[in-house]
Amino acid sequence: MKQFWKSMLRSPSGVIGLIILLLAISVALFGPMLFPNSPWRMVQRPFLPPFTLSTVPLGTDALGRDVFAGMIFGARVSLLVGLVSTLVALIVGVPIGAMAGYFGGRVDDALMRFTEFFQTIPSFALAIVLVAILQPSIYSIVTSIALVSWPPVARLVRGEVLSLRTREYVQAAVVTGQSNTWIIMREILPNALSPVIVLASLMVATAILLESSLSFLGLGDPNLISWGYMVGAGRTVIRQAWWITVFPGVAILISVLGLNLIGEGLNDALNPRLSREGR
Amino acid sequence: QEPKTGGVINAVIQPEPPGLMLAMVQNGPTQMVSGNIFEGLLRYSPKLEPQPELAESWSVSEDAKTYTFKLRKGVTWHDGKPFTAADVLFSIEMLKQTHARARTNLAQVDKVEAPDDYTVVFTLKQPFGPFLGIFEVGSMPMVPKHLYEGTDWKTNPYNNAPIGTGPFMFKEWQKGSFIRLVKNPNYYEKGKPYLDEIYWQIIPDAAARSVAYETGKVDVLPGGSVENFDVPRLTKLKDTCVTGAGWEFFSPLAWLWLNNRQGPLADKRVRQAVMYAIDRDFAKDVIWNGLGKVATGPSASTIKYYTDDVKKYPYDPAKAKALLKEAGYKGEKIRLLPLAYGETWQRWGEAVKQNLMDVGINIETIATDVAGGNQKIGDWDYDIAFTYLYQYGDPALGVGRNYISSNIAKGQVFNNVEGYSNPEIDKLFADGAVATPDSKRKEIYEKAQKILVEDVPVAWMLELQFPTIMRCKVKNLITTGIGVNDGFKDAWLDK
Amino acid sequence: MLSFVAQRVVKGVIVLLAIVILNFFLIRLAPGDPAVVMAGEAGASDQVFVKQLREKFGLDKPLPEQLFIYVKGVVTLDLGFSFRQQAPVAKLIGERLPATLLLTLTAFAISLMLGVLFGTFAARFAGTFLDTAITIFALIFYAMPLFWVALMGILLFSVTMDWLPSFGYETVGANLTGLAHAVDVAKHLIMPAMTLGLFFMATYTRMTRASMLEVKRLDFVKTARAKGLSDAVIQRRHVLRNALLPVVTLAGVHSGTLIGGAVITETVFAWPGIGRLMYDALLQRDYNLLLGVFVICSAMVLIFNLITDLVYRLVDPRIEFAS
Amino acid sequence: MTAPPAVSIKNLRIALPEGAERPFAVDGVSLDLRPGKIVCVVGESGSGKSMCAHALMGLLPDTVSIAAGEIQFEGRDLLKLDDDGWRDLRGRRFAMIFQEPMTALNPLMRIGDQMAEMFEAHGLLTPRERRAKALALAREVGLPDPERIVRAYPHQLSGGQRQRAMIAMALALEPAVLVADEPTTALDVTTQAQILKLIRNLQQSRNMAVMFITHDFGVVADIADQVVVLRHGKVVEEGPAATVFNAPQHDYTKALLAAVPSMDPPARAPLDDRARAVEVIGLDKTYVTSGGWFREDRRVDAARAVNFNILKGETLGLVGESGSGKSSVARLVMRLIEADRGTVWIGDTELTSLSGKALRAERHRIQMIFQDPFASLNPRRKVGHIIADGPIAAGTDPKVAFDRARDLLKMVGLDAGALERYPHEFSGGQRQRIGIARALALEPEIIVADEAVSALDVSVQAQVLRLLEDLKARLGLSMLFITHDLRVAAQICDRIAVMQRGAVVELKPTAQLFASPEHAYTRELLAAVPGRKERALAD
Ligand SMILES: Nc1ncnc2c1ncn2[C@@H]1O[C@H](COP(=O)(O)OP(=O)(O)OP(=O)(O)O)[C@@H](O)[C@H]1O
Ligand SMILES: Nc1ncnc2c1ncn2[C@@H]1O[C@H](COP(=O)(O)OP(=O)(O)OP(=O)(O)O)[C@@H](O)[C@H]1O
Ligand SMILES: [Mg+2]
Ligand SMILES: [Mg+2]
Repeated sequence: MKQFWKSMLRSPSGVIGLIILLLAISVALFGPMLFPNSPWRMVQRPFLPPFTLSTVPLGTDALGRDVFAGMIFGARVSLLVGLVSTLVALIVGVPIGAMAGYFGGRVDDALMRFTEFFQTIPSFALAIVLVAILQPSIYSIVTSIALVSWPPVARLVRGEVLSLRTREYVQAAVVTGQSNTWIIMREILPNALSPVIVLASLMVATAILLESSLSFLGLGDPNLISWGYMVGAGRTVIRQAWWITVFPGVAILISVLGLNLIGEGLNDALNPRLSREGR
Repeated sequence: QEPKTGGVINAVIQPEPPGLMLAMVQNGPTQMVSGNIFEGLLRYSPKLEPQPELAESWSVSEDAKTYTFKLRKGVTWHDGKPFTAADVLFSIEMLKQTHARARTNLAQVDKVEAPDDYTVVFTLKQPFGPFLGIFEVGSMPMVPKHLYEGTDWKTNPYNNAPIGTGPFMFKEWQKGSFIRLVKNPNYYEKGKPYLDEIYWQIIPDAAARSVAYETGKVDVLPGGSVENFDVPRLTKLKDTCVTGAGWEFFSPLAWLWLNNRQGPLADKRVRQAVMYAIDRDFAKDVIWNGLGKVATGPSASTIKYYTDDVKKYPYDPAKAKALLKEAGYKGEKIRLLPLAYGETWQRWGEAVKQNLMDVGINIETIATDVAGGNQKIGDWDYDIAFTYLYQYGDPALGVGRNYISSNIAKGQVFNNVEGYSNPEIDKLFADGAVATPDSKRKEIYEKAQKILVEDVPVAWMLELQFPTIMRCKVKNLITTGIGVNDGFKDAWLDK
Repeated sequence: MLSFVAQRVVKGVIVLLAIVILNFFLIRLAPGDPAVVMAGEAGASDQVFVKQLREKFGLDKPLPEQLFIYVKGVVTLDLGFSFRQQAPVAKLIGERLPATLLLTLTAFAISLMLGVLFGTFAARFAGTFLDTAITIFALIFYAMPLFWVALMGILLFSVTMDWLPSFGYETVGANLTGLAHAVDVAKHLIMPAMTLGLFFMATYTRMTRASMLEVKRLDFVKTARAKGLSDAVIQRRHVLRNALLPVVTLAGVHSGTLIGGAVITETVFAWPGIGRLMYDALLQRDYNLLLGVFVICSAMVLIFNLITDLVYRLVDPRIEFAS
Repeated sequence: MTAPPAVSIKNLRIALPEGAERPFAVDGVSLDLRPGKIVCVVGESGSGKSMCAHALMGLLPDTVSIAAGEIQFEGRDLLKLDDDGWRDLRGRRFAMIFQEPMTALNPLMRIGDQMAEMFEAHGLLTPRERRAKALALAREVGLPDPERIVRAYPHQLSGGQRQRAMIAMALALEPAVLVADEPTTALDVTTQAQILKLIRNLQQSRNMAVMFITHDFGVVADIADQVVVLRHGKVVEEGPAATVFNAPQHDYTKALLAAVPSMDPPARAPLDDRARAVEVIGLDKTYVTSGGWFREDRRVDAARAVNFNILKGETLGLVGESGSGKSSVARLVMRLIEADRGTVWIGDTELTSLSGKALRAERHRIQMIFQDPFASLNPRRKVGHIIADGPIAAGTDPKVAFDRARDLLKMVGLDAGALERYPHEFSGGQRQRIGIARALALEPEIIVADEAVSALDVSVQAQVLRLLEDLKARLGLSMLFITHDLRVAAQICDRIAVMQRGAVVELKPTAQLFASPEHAYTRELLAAVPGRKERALAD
């Protein structure tokens, strides 16, 4: 573990990514305490450009609400939606994919046909239907996004496992009588991790944006502000007030960039061929 | 200026109509396109005075129970068959089954007869004040009898290629792209229409619609096609003309359903507090970009018998708080249902929520899409809900329906959804519809407005205005109270 | 091989039917009633009218009966009748299919080609400025909402420079034929296809890069170098090919969603495709139409999953499928 | 020795990353390769032979760097070469046969294509000619059924076949300098002889300079012009083959030579009364690989009615031609692949009838040492885990398991630091020993050893063999010992089975087999054992 952190901290991308993520998370956690004003309150004249008033540094939106406050409060929901739904998608997708790929045959068949159930409906549509059924709330949104995001994970993992399970070191583990779970967890998955990390770090962005599409349709959690919501809400006034979409958009971009950098760092740190490289 | 003949106009249609057979599909875009293919017996001036269309002239009997229409001669359907009184009779029969509003409108009609090919006589059960207001093309389009009689209307092939008597003929419809209408060369008004073709472009995204206008790809943006926030910018473009006219007949009025049945809102004082709490001028100025008008009561100011001599509800949070206190409101949760019709409505929902929270009303916004919202409203499963409805020119047609108790029924999304029940109002609207003469009606409706405004069964917000944006070279587009819906008949292009 | 395909097709049909049934209930679970939606649009919502509509669409029948009728239809390849548009679902979908396929396939090709290309470059120059630039470039198009990118494209290329049309599938009313028509369509296609393609590109870029970096360290790459192969060939033939598996998986997943996947792009560019059709059907609870689109999408996904599995064997001969 | 050296390595010093066994893989190594001469590099496993070879090709791992020295070739210092310069040399002028062919071959490319690439890399020939050439090469290195085998993927070949594919590639362009890193470890003696002849011929006709790394003193005796002995990264002795053999100077060299096993089987007590440990009855296995839509399937009979048994405490040798099915039989016995027919008994358990949990529960009784050590080690797991995982899975306390892993590593001659390292940080022979340690960790009743000592220098080999003998004696361990090294077989096996094309053609007690081989193939094998003449000389 110590070694892992050491190599993680040695990769510049990993460090930058970690810093970004930590920043974002601390904003999400502590920001609302520092800015107790509700982001929904109309505080100034609408469409106030950024950097004109120090009380609303990033300007106001179409209703005169503080964009900066929105950014601070939005971090919480966006990161929550992005990270949690990705995490859930991984928790569901990785084992299913791994089992399908490892056991093959009937198990594969059953699991993959099951996956296809979720895969076949266009994910956006499925998310809408699910949110509509479950009633919009932050929980149902996270659930729905996770439910539509796991099939690609499962298929990806399965593909990798299909290829890895024939490797000789897996056979060597079989020979020593290790359990299937152990083999999957220790012998196969670590070697399949790199694409999963990439996919996961991208999925966070998808989730954040899916949430924004949902709120665009009126299916977001209307009582919570999020970056995605802000981007969507500013969409119609892009040409009058670029700042309403651009600031939250950049926040999303930077978070996603941070996560991807962490992914890179993680991949490097987990790759034994790199970890000892003297830089 | 002398009209010039020829030219093609590109207009925007949004959303894509589900069908063009006006007798069977009545949603907004259908009316907008098909209003130029089909015709009604009458049209209405911006002041909502009846004007001849397929009916050349009309007369009303002394007892106000018999209406005689003289039809125009020499009118033919697009397929060349003549239009006669038989078509009118058939249309009325058909519409009674397929057109909900027509059915209600015609409820007072005892019988319809055609003494000859060019005369139609309506006999009413009792005098019906607004009767002359129900003949506009959207409310009562004429259907070709020879193509529909004895067929299964639902699957009639002409539904997809409608045949009317109007100035334009249906030519082609590429789903998802455009609808193309061409000039009717045999139109009965000589010289009309002036235009050769109309393309209705289907562009689902509002921002893309304004770009299409900016880049010169379309010439006409009918009301509601672009986001309000874009209107000022587009208006400033060169060679651009804007008009708010053409919505007089519909007079869309926005309000909040307040569920009168249960919870704090059952208390009149709480409902009044809601009225005081909401900054409607803000909504008008910021959300609707200064377009429209703050509503004073159940009637839009363009509707007959409108009066503003009613109780006023200016933005007054203090008063709202006082009323709430008086009513003993203790912070019970109130569910607010915004309208999922796009950004403007969402913003409005947010602003109203903030207004109400500011006076201490504990609002929880419920998110749904349109269908889900309709379901909730229909099931009376809400506390406050946004809506906007057309008024159709006469309080008997578009206003009363929302307040009379006989219209309370589960499963519908408008009429009396709020559950307001007041025998006095029921009686006033019942009388108003059949009263004669006009002055009597005026008296009744003014009284009704006063009572309603005091009771606040719903919270009236704004008289909406949907400006039509077009190039200045498009002339005479809006000449009637129903606007673009039948506007291309007179329009011409100044090249 | 043949028997593997045959078995999968049979299973696919069964899965498809199951999916149809599942979807049938799923979309009916969502609150909202098509009759009420339509009544609302028509500006009239009296009970009689709503009841009429229900009867007309068979919505008054008990659910199992509706299901039975629907499934019976699907089995005979009849996708039913759209409530709202009053036309056979198959026809409605058929009208939109070419445009959708044109857009999504082009976008798919763009994303895959650019993605793999950029990914290869990023991997080859990992840690350099180029790598960072590619990463940021890819992520901008990925993490920025599609409509934003699309609108910026329109503002730049249609409004400011006036190079490309901003909406539609072809110039309406131009009545072009032959080559001129093809050029016209291509012009309309560029922006939507690029927007969509650049969006999907990020996944491939990142995946290719990570995967290649992984493979790059394996011993056989050393063998390839010992042969004196040029760097480009090593990257392409040895590293890339071995790194391709996850890319293939994702391409399979994406290609399966080609039909239904482009709602936002189709909306912003007024592209007359199925994504939009589905979206409207969804909002209007046009059950049959929605189910129809879902059925087609499902079939696509199943087909592409099968193809992916077949491609797996080509890409990695070590993979075996018990058939 | 008058010809100027083609390549001359001077004072080479290669630094290993931190955490490695020692700071420098090689330290101050100098050696000359002359045209038309073969330099054999021998020495302890892990002494830095492969490092030298890789340095010569400019292909050291990223984590390893050259600290000092130079490599002169045609008046240039290769260490100062840029990428393009190297690219031009590699393949055409310098070619290398890598030590571990499984991982050195691209798993997704057909063998033939990988061979043809050699020409392509240097823009030679048309694609069609390249293919023809690849086929010819496959034939030349003695690959069976060349037409089919060029279309096969690496994982479908036997260890020796892969090795031959590597050799064919390296020889394809008839380079000026050939670096062969233990090129014949997986080859049976007859094939080996054929390959050695091939290299010899080329070396003579093309005046090729060869650096030949090997542990097999028989081979050294047969082909070396010059011998270099390495130990701990330093050259301890160097000289003409005959001198080194006949008058070794350094103690280490002497020890090495003394450790070369003899061809005479020692006398062994008969084991008849022992219980049966393994019984294999009528094993059949045919590999069918789909040839695609249009081509015929490739079918290989890897086992045909194979019968044998192993008694408790007995070692059964399995020798035979490369590709004859030895590894396949091993896998069948291990139930890593399913037999088409036949049964395998372990003691009183019918292994072939078990599955799932029941099978897993029996696994610890029979362990395997894989032919390809590198491929059989998980690249992402530390050696400590690799060894301890089995016992831990079987319920041993992790701490105990790790302690035992440490002991085992010591027993096979690796220090405890190895626990914390990853497989790629070891030399070929070291990895092989890790594989052995892993198999022993579970204290099995039976070990299936597939070329288990082929990558070990004779002294370490002797140490490992002693260890196995000891376990045999103490715990009644039985072994199925697959080897191509008949000297080793002579020393360790109680009985030997000879395989050819999937069938066991002869099975006899060792002494008997060596004394009176019956089958023609057996006789051929025995005759081909390298180094016989030199050996006589040395004795
Ligand atoms: N997975 C496979 N698919 C197809 N053919 C295979 C496969 N594995 C091995 N073979 C073929 O089966 C034959 C026997 O292979 P095996 O590995 O058992 O040989 P071997 O006796 O161990 O040879 P060596 O001494 O070279 O290791 C070879 O001809 C080989 O090409
Ligand atoms: N990537 C690496 N990181 C750290 N140490 C390494 C690495 N590769 C090799 N070593 C170490 O370098 C030393 C020399 O290794 P090399 O492969 O040259 O040995 P060798 O003489 O070829 O042995 P063998 O005969 O076993 O193949 C060994 O001690 C080995 O553990
Ligand atoms: Mg070595
Ligand atoms: Mg073998």
